[in-house]
Amino acid sequence: MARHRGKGFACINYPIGMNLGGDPSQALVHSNPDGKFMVALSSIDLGQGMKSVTRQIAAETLGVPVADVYVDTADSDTGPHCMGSFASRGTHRVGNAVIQAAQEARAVMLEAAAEELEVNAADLVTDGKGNIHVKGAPSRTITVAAACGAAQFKQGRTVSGRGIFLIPLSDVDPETGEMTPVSCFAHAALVVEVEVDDETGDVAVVEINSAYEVGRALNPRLVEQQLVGGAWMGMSHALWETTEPYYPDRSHGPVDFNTYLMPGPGNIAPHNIAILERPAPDGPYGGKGPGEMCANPVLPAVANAVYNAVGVRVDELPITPEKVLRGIRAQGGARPQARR
Amino acid sequence: MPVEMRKEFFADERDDNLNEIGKPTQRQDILGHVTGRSPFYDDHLFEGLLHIRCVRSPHHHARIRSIDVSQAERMPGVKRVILARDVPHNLNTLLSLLDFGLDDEPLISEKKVSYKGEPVCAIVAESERAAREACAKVRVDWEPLPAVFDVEEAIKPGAPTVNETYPANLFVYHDRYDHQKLRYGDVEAAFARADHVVEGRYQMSPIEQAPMETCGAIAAPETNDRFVCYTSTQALFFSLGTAAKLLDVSSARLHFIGGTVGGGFGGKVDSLHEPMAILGAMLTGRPCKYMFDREEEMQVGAPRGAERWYLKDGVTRDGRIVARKFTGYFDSGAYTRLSSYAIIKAVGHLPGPYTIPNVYADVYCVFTNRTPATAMRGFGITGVDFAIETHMDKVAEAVGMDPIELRILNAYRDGDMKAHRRLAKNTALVECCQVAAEKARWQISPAARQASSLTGGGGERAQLPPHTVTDQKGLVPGGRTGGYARAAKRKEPDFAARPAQPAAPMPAAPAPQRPAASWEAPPSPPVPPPAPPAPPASPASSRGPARFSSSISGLRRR
Amino acid sequence: MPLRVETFDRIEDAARALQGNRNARVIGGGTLLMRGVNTGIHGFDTVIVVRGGQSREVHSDGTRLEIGAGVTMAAIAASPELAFLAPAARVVGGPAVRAAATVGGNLFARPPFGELTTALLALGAQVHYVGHGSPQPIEDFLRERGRDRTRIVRAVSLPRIGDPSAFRFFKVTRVAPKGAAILSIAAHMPVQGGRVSGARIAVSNMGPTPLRAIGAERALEGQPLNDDTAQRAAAAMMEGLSPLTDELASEWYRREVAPVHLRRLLQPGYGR
Amino acid sequence: MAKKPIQFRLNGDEKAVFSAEGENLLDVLRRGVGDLTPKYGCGQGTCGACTVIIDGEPRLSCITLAETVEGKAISTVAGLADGARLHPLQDAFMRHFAAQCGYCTPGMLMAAKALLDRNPRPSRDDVVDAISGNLCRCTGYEAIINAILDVAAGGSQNARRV
Repeated sequence: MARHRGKGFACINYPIGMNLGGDPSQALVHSNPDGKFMVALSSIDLGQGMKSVTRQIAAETLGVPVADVYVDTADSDTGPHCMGSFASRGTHRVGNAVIQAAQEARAVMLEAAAEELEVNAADLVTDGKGNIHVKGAPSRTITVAAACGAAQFKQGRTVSGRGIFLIPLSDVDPETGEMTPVSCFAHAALVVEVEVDDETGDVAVVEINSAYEVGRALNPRLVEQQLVGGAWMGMSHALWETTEPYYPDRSHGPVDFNTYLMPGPGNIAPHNIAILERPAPDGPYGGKGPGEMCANPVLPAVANAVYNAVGVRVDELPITPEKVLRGIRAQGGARPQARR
Repeated sequence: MPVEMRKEFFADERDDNLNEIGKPTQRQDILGHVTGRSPFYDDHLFEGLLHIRCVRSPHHHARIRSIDVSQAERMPGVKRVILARDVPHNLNTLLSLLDFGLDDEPLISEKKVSYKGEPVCAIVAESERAAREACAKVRVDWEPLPAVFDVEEAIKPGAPTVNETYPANLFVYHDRYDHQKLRYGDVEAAFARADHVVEGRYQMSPIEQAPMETCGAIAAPETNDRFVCYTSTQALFFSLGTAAKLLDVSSARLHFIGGTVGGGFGGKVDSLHEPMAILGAMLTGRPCKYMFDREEEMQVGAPRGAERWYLKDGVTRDGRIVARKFTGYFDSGAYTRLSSYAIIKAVGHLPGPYTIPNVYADVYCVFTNRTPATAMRGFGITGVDFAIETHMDKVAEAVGMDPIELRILNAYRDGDMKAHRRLAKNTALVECCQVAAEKARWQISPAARQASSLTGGGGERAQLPPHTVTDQKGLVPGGRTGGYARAAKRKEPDFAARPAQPAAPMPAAPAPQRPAASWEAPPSPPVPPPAPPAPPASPASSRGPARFSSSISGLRRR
Repeated sequence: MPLRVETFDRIEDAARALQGNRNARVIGGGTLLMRGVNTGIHGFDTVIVVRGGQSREVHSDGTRLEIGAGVTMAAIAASPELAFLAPAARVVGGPAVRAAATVGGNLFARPPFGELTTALLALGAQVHYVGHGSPQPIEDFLRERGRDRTRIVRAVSLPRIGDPSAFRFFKVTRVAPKGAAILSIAAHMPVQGGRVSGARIAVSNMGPTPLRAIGAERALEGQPLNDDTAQRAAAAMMEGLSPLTDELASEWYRREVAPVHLRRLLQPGYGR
Repeated sequence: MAKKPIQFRLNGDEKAVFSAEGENLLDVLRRGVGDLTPKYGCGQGTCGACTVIIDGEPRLSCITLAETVEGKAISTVAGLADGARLHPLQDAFMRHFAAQCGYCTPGMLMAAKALLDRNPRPSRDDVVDAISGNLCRCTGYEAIINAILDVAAGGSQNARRV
């Protein structure tokens, strides 16, 4: 009996947003009279952090502290239309809609401040801490609260904004497949190290080293959540998961979590992540959606690592111990490939 | 899990001095999560809540001779039995909201079932237990039919028809072909010139999204003659629009509330629960909950469908891939849901993040007698990426190259022409390869280490192929007239109602050093697609009133 | 039929109720039975509850141990007296399942479950019923398990084992640390004068109940325990066994790897 | 189908409710008492989202017959915080970003509490075992393990950096 180590590599790119576009999202932003802001969306927070990332985007664009902004999702009576939370479109599409809405609200806020300070709105800047002042003259200042209060009670202005982001639908050519699928791509590359038991076909993931390019990590902790959890899911897809273990035979479909297999907390491996940021020209502050692409490279990297360890190519997912063992048997034993 | 921010890459393309962006701010919703108070859809209590359960097909494929609900109706606690005839507009396809594809799936089936678990009747009862017990008393007279489970078997002549809307078990693209094509250059000529040809077959398994919260919705009559619906949907207005259409009710009478969802991963877009719960509320006047239990979530709820891919690469001795050919089969299960769209996305993704001068693909959306497939994290891409990246290793072996160096050599770079005929920009594959290799202590050559996404692209690599071979393979007879489909009414896209093209979207963020926002411009000159004759304007459709994109018809037409 | 729940203060009354109703089931910790109750697909119409649960007592008379049917997996795993059984009790579900799951319930667990029962089979346990009658060897109990449902199990008893290291247990799972079993193996190999005497090896998921691996037992009997005899026992293991095909593994896979795991379990260095 | 009265203590308060025939504790807590913190994830005892603590032991409320908790003491996440002050586990889950969708979090917290109540200085393996019956589809578990270890260490020495 022997356990064999192997390393496998894979790299991918991933299209951000619904393919071909045609998937609008809207946002509404308004302030209370004391300069605290609400963002209304109909987008969904599934755990990916939609409320949180749009909150940061709104605060950044408005020029106010994040604590002064709250995001409300998702009520069809108050939140304007959004296509939904899928296709890695949330950050990109909704984020852009929030920027547009926040820019509009910010412009009103600055006009209100300008009127109070008796200056030109174009000369005003925000300090991100709740103050607005004249560029180059920090002493000529007014708080966001005072500006918004003045707008509401003295000037009769609505410190609010509407935003929409739409990439118009692209056609697909039936003959050649010519199309404009999306406007930006995220990237990833990773190395998976596995250990394969050549008598049972068991595969254990030992370590993952990865590099993910996400445009901009709008919130590094939320990005990390996606990348760590996504890689776990990729590992799960590679080695464990199936609703039809004998596909295309339809029998023995799992109906519970005892038989629908996913790696448990005892199966996880250290995952060392590097985050690269090449801002997307049309992404909100350059951000691309990291939520989907993070799982994809793990599947082939595991397959390649298994091959590197024992010389067996399993081209059908999931790479179960049975498939690995059959491969080892078919070639008369493990055939470890070049160490890397 | 140490995370390092590699700020040295692309530093001159970023302004890192922002107030809130880039900060590790706590999640807005975290306090609710750790106190258990985050309001998921099922955390809304209603007095007098009724529960809906469905009677489901035990067969993979069967005709329904009759349904006898008399015993079930008399069971204690049963308030209402819902059959197909109770659904006002009982045929839908999810992407009809984008005007893509034909309505092919009932909410409750009446004549035939095409997958195990397909609902044929719903029971509304005072408790979940009462609904379950009544379901067991519904007597269905089934006539089992031959079933087909393998994608390549399903498209052979003589295979049982799974989906009556698409009798050949293939979705029809552009009213013209039984698959989606990608044609770029001349792969056969390139194979003939290549030093090695590497072939492979890859199979992706069906996978359950497995959110910890199962799919569900609670609907209740609301004041003002409306219905409120608390839902686990991933797409609030998608579900609202689908409900409005199936129930033939104004979208203004529906008030959807959601947004806090216990995981989705693509499994909560199918909008099966919202219309059923609202229908229950309409028929009983009481709040109704319809949710999948875990067994339904796993075997009735749509998975990420299986995919089968055949790949063939032509490669030169020095590792340059000169041609790549794909044949792909998406197992859509019994109905279309989103598989047709996943294929368009996959085709737009081919041949992966590499610059290859000749690319060809035929990708088929196949109907089989299994649970319909839908979206999942990595939708349309995960399966083919598995195929591509496993195949890349085989190519590396064939030419005796290090697998990472092979990728870097073939990686797409800024300015390269892609197979979907748009120029690449904002690429970063090379850098990701380099950093991953470095972190894993995987030695690569100095040339590979020095490569960059910013250089080496464009120029000749920006050119379209001098000649692209096209063909009429898979032409659907009578496609233009709708003869391919047995749908009673074919709806031509309503060009007259097409909205004006919106203005270019606004620049995204006020970062001064960023180039002006734009997406990929088509190259010039593009390969002219054959111009279809202008369709006749058609009268208003028979669809429900809630269509948000009245005629975004590009997908169907051309 | 709508479900009924009948609660009794005295187990004897519960036993009488069970005897009078073939469609009744006694609930232990509920970890197996409640799934059926929840879905309404149960094949029974009455759930019998013994108030306060069944006996949670462990008795020892020097030669035999008696474990009450209500003793939980968590209690076994925590008991110094039952330490030799802990490797089987610890791998039944996660902590919340182990806190509920009982010895009595585990005896009725269907594949792929029933680790403790597999261990009890290797240890030659006897099954004791409430009220009348003599205890039944666990083999007989398992053979009749699906048919005779009219008696309540009160306890199981087993001979005290002289050398705890003579008992070894291993569960093969794909999910760690809690996963359903590909198979589990329990081996009791008392050694006298350097040779195995009275070997009992039980394995799960090779049929509708845990079964003894007679071929392996025979190969070990009277032999010293070493790599060579472990190998031979492994080679003879599958005699008479018919592995199951299920969601977790195919018949082929179980047949191929069961001997590998048995050999590893029997090898002198196991666990070290 | 007569309903049966049951009494138990929930987070220190006496509760008396009627349960329907065969009703499980999860439904009684959620619908009967209005404690919505335990979640339905499977109804099969296989996911842990409904984990509560009964008389000091972690239990799955979806496979606990309601009438068997008569007279027992039940704890849920609703009683975890001390007034407005969060329990150290809640605080650690926040600091470690150990929740994403938040649906498994209540069960996960109760499983962790049951561990720390009887073993205040668990090893990483102990923590892994303690949450082994609680599935999370979002995080990949690492942040959760680290959050629990962080509390066990009374600080952050024992936790891996996340």
